[in-house]
Amino acid sequence: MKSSRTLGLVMIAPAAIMIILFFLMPVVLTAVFSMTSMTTATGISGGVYQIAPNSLIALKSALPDIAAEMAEPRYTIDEAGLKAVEGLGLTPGIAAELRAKHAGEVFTARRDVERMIKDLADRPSTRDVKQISEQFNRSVLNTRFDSKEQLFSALDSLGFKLTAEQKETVAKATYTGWVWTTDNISRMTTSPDMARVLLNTVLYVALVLMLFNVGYALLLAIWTHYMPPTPASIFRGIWLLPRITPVVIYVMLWKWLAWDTGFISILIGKFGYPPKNYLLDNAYNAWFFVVLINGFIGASMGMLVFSSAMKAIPKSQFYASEVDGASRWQQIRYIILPQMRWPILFVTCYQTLSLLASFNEILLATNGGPGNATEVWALSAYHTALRNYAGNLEYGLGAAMALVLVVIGVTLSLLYLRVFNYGTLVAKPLIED
Amino acid sequence: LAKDVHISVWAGGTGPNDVYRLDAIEIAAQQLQREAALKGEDLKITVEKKPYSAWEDFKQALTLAAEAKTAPNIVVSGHEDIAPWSQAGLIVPIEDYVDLDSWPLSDIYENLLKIASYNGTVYGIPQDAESRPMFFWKPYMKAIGYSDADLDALPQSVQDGKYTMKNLLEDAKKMQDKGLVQAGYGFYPRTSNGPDYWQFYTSFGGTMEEGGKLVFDKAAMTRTYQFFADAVKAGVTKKNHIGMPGDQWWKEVATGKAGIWDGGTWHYARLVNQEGLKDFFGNVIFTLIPAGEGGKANTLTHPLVYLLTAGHDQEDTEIAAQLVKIASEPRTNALHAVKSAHLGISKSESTVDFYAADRWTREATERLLPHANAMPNNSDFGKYWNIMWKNLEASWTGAKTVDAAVSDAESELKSTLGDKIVIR
Amino acid sequence: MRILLDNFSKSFGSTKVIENMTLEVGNGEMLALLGPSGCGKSTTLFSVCGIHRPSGGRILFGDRDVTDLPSQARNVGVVFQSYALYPHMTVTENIGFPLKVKGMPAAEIRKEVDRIAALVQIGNLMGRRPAELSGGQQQRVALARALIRKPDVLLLDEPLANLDAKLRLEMRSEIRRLQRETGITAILVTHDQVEAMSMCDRIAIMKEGEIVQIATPAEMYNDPKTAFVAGFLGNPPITFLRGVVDKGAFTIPQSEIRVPLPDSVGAAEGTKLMLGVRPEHFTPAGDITVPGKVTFAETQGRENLYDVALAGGPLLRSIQPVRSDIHVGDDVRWAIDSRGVFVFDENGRRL
Amino acid sequence: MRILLDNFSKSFGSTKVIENMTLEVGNGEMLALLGPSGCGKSTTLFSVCGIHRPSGGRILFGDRDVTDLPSQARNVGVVFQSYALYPHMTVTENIGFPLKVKGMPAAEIRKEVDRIAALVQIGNLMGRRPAELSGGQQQRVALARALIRKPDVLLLDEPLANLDAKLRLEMRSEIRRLQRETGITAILVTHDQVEAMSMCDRIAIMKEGEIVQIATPAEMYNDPKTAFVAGFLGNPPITFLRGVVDKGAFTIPQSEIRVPLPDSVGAAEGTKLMLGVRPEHFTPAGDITVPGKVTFAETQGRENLYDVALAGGPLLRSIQPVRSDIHVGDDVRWAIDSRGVFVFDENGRRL
Amino acid sequence: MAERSQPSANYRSWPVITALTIVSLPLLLMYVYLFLDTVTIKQADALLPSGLTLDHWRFLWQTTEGKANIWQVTVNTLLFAACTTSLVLIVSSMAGYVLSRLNVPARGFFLAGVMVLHAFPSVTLIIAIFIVLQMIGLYNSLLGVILVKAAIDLPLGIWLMKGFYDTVPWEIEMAGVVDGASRFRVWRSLVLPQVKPGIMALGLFSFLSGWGEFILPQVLAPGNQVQVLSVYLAAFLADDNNYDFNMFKAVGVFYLVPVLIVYALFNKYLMNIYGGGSKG
Ligand SMILES: Nc1ncnc2c1ncn2[C@@H]1O[C@H](COP(=O)(O)OP(=O)(O)OP(=O)(O)O)[C@@H](O)[C@H]1O
Ligand SMILES: Nc1ncnc2c1ncn2[C@@H]1O[C@H](COP(=O)(O)OP(=O)(O)OP(=O)(O)O)[C@@H](O)[C@H]1O
Ligand SMILES: [Mg+2]
Ligand SMILES: [Mg+2]
Repeated sequence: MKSSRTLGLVMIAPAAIMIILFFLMPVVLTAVFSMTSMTTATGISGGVYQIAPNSLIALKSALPDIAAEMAEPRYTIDEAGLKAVEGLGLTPGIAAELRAKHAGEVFTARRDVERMIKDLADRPSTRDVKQISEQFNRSVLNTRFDSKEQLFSALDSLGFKLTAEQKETVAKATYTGWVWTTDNISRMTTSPDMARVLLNTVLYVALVLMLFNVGYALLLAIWTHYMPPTPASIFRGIWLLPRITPVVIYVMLWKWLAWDTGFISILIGKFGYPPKNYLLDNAYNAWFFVVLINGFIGASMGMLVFSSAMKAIPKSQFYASEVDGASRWQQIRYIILPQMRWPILFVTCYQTLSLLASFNEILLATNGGPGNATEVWALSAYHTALRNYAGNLEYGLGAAMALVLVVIGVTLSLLYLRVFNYGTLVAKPLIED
Repeated sequence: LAKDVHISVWAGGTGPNDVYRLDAIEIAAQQLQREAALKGEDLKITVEKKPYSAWEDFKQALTLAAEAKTAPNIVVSGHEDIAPWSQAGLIVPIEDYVDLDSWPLSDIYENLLKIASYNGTVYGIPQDAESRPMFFWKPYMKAIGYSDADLDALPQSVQDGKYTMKNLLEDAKKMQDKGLVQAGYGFYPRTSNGPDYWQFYTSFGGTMEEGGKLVFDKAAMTRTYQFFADAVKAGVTKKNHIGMPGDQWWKEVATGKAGIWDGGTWHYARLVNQEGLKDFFGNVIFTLIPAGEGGKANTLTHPLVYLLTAGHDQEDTEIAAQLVKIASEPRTNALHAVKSAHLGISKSESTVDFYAADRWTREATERLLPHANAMPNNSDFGKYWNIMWKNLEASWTGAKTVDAAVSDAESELKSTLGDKIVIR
Repeated sequence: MRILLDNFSKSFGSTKVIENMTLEVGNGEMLALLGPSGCGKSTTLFSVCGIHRPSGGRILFGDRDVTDLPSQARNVGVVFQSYALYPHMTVTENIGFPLKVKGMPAAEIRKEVDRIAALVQIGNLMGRRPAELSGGQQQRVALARALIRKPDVLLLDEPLANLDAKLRLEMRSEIRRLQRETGITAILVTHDQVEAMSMCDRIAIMKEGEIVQIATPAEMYNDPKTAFVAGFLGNPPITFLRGVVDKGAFTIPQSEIRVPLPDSVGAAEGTKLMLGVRPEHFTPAGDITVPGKVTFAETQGRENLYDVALAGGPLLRSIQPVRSDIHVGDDVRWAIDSRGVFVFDENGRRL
Repeated sequence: MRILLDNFSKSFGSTKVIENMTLEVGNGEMLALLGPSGCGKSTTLFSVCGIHRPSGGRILFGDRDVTDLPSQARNVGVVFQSYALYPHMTVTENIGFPLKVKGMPAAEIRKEVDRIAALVQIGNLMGRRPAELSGGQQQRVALARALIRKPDVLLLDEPLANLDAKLRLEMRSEIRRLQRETGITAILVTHDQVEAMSMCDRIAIMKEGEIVQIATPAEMYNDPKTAFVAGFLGNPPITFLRGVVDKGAFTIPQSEIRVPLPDSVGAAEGTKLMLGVRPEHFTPAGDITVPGKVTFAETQGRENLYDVALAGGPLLRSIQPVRSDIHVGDDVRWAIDSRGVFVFDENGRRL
Repeated sequence: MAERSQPSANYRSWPVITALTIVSLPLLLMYVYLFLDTVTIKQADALLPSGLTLDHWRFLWQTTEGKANIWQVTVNTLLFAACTTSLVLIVSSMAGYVLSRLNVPARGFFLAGVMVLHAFPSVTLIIAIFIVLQMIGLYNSLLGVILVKAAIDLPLGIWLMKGFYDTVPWEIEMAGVVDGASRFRVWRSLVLPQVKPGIMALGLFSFLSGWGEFILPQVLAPGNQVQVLSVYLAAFLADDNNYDFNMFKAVGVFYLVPVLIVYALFNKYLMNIYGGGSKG
């Protein structure tokens, strides 16, 4: 008993580790992200506290006076600064000259103080100029503080007397990182575009699934079933091509077919029709091609499953029904189809999940266009979180959108396990050691 | 003591005409090595260059690389990325490393430097300037009744607000009606998302930002959306124009298949160098974007900037900053300006023979730059942009009515940006 | 209805399975096709029912040439080896299927099904599916389905192969009874000699696509034309001795065995021969005593089986009622019944 | 080596398969475990070889308690029903595998393999893979693999089930010969009575996890303890008549059949009984004449089989040497051999 | 399976062959032209080529500035696909065996878990995956994407392998145990060889899927040094400066040919993948 148990645990460990690392952790992280306001601008790893003109805009309405005061950049040539400059170990003349000529001066712009420093007799290098000017910086403007405490102590030392409440307001307004929020959910539920995308997704899954992954796949399987082996395997090979062709090329082939300069345009052009971008001509066309592009890939899996299921029907049943007088259609209707129930159910369940998560083909073919007409949920999540022209990657919202798919997927697959009577899939080991 | 420094530089939206964005850094490295040698330092700099042709891939790769602390030392990107990237701490202010008062930085146009700043801090050094004119195919304009003199005066009348968007659509229609161009080719705008579309918004009186806050001007946006919807309705622009293959667009524009189109100053380079439009000035006139209802003629400049990324060794970043600085020398920068037909970044650059002799850069600079706006540096601008574009596309293709598109945009902006955007 | 295979040939691609076979089955007759695996029995049957098309020759039902008729038009009933019931249909639906595809109204089908179900005695199982039936019940359903369309011809392809001994015994009589009752012409394909012998009017023994002998069971057992046929029938199987003709008798050189040959065997002196001795003809009761040593003995209940090695190596098998006095290693002097032996020439042709 | 199952029980989850079974197999003995499907034969075997762990009781090899020993440590050889040869290994590798896992040097393995291969006479097949072997050859490889580690115990789980009749006959003697030659203790699981009877020293008949009777084959055939055992052995099978005791004789009410009961059967007047009559004990030669009508007749080559329906319905089966004078429907007056009948009480217990 | 089946004589094959030929035409056309266009010259609006050329294949011997070198990319792709495949094979052949045959606690739970995991739209979890990779320092490395890709293929792999193991007769294992082999030994030298067709099928499946994978390397390994063909080709396509459709097609063919070869060699195993795994 013990030996097989230990062996089992050892042998399953690599799978468990990989799955935990690259599946479970990401799922958990996604769930976490979906509750945040994470974007490119907030960064992923967390933010800092930075009093900057931009953050002060928000603060202005709450604490107008304090905000105005904070907004004041100040470089003061004071004793503390001079001491610090002396400590830098530069040419001693610099500190001396500063003290002699400029003590007590106040500058509002960094460039001004630096110009002054550059005018010193011992002109420091640019790097030193920056270092020296920093010693006289007497404002918190644009300084990045890693924690609230550092921010408050800096503010304290500059003489800002803030109540605890005000401190919180300042901290909130100046934090650059992400915060916990449920906005993503409300944005998903209120956005009219999201509803549209959801509808697109349902349409996409339903159309591709019914027309191709099941319907056409069944047709292919039946057709090849009634063929001698050689043509059957040739046709199966042809219809497997879309699946084994790398998606980038596969989509390129469709573009070759459907673009303005593509085959259809040229062919029809011979009959005097102007060329047209059939792929993106209008929403209907785009849908037509999106369904076709995905359908041609999807059909092959169903075809294989159905073909092998048909092969598993004993030949004698076909013979028997022929002898019993059944026509081809009657054979399909009464013998084949009734026995395809499980394969059809299997393909339906499996492919629903695959389709829900798939967006590669759409991304490469229409990129959701025209006018977002073919944008599906997974693609939209990808666009939101990882890829858009403005470079505004909204990780939080994207994660929330991904989570929706996860929830749908898990629900469906639990249903699926039920339908397939999960219990029967785990047989008891027969060797009891 | 030999010192090996490895500097990597990535550039977005970079085609074969834009190689000097990267090469300039290499040239600068040569220069810096020599300077170091004179100072007795044995400095060896290797520059690793990576151009990205598409913005989407570039921004995705860069953002993730920066989060992973494996970003390149120098990045060439649009200035509008400064806001979010600096807030996230992905980039460091370049002014911490260079002396802006020294040559050649001191010579860079002040307004460009401003565009490269955020929070009062200069984050990047402008790499180029440009602007985005409206182009007209001269022969067709003549064919619909413009005389040579009319055409010579067109830029001015656009600038004065006499020739407006309305006229533009009418002319496009005329070209089609006369059979000069095919249906949908009268007005043949950019095929994909881009800053261009903001200049239509400003042309119709829209404001992007005010006092540090984003602004969504419903009326102006409605007019903007409506303009494209009208163009589609009138048949002068194709409904499925967006998303069409870029190469095809270029070819058609270069060969006079289109009547009027908008583009960037750098289009000149591509049209002439790659697409074979030999007699550019004989065939094309360019103007500001004409005024729309409620606005005035304008153009948008979208300078790319050299940025320094965070998370590197301090010394390396300093060297990277030096390289950026050297690359901004007028002669070096002019290589890029001329090759890619971008505009120069500094006053002295226009005195470089090589640059000044170029008719295109000269004319474009004079005619366009004075009227150029720029997109705001605001960390939330990206969200605004995505929403604006999504709904423009929807109303353009007829997926939504113009009103619905505007109100969808409004409600999404509200729920996304809250009080960070002023809606009016 | 008479079935005539006239010069029938069948090949699959380049594999010739059957060449120029002629076979006639009389009206109401039940014929067994018997032969080793792969000899072409199923192929013949499938050609008769139209699943395979002959590559040459004709197939006639009565006087009608059905060679190019599809199965659907031939009106044959077939019981397949595995019964080929439709697993997703109930017994009723299975049996009614041939009528359903004809488009007969449901009520009539139901009546017909009930009638035929009563005939095969499965009236109480009508709602079940094949998986819920025992082998024997399945077989009866298959039979009912084959019979319901009142076929001209009934074809049975090893219908009992999957049954255990007891059930097989019962089924044999059942099929025969039904075939007799309906007066149908039938062909039974089997590889089980007992089945063929016990059920059919005549047996055709096939070998490599050819019919070797066709005769009644008794004739076949008692008068095999070849050593192959003789070896094929009989359980335990016949044993063969090899020898030569020596003065009108079969002898094995260097041994004392001499079996006088009947006059009908006109074999020249010195001809090489094979002598077939069935186990029941090598017992203590025979007339030609042959000494040997028992090398194997086993009880089969009411009978014992012995292998006896003769001097010089050849082996004879003997079956006898149970006795407990003989053990492996014993020397015995049992005798061949000279009237029961078959004489074959070197190539197995009966003399 | 003696095998002792001492009070052995086995259940799977809540299914009790075997309860408190005690079984001893003597050193060098070959015991057949015979019983209907699902009665627990394989379970018993798998427990002996250690694949299943007993839920209760002990298993002893000789005097060593092996109950908790894993298979690997038990030194048993098993021939599985499907032989379970390793399909990816050659014959040599298959046979050598048990030695290889022991870490024996290759040269030695080779020698051992050659020796054992010669024993089972497959020396010429050593380079082939199982798929290239006939059933009989496979079986010999399986046997060789089981024997090579010189096991204390040889277990055979329906080793002949997949073979055709002719091959089966050959294999039976082969296995027995080898078992005798190696002097190993063996258990043969089978559902084929002929196999059990012909090969083994003793037979244990199981029913629903219990051993019903254990005896030598002849004893078992001639002296079955229950109707179940009697019905299980014998081909064609025994037939039973149901009746009552009437004046010291077995009678079927409303019929003239009267079979006097031996004195040993002390059954009270009126007790319900079953009378078992084997087919060979209902022939023209018996002593108690019983009239009836032939309902089924079939030739099995050298013998004929008849079903005779007696007045009132009950059926007797008869087997006789071939004769051609009796046909279905004939009235016959054959007789039961009263010395050959078995008397059972209502519940099937032999009286 | 071995039985070479012929359709019965009662239905004609030509109607189905004709029908299928017609619907297969678009697909055939696309692929025929894919190959044709890479070696021919064709006028923009012509349907048939007018001459032969190898010019479209120039990417093989010249590297565009800033683009990765095609051979380096090919090696990367090969490495990526091969490593993913090996990893998937090794890990899932072990885990599948445990789930099919060994007595481990929570076996049923793990199996159901694997099934549910399959439903996860892993590509949409990519940001989180990125974070994990970054945490373990494997962002923008081939190893990182290999691990992720393998992990994503694992549920299917485990499920399939379990299905294949389920079809191995217990007797073989029992025989092994009785012959004195440890359970590990039994797995390694007796059971594993039995599921070779399954391993081949899964291997082929994994290899094809790895070879074609796009999003994962695109997001997780965009660097030139670690670029794979899909990303290379996509970037090629996205770049409208060097627009040469026939060259894309040549790159495409270059990319496709290994797949076709692998497919041609091993396709008979692919039919197994559904036979062994997806019971139901
Ligand atoms: N579709 C086919 N294609 C090619 N060869 C075939 C085909 N069907 C049968 N054969 C070959 O024809 C021969 C006869 O086959 P058939 O099925 O008629 O044998 P059989 O006598 O029924 O044997 P069995 O007793 O094993 O069923 C065999 O050698 C077989 O391999
Ligand atoms: N692993 C198991 N789990 C549950 N029940 C089992 C298991 N193995 C066997 N059984 C049950 O135990 C009983 C005996 O099974 P066993 O295999 O020993 O029968 P058998 O006598 O060998 O039958 P057969 O002749 O059909 O092989 C059967 O009812 C079977 O269903
Ligand atoms: Mg057959
Ligand atoms: Mg068993």
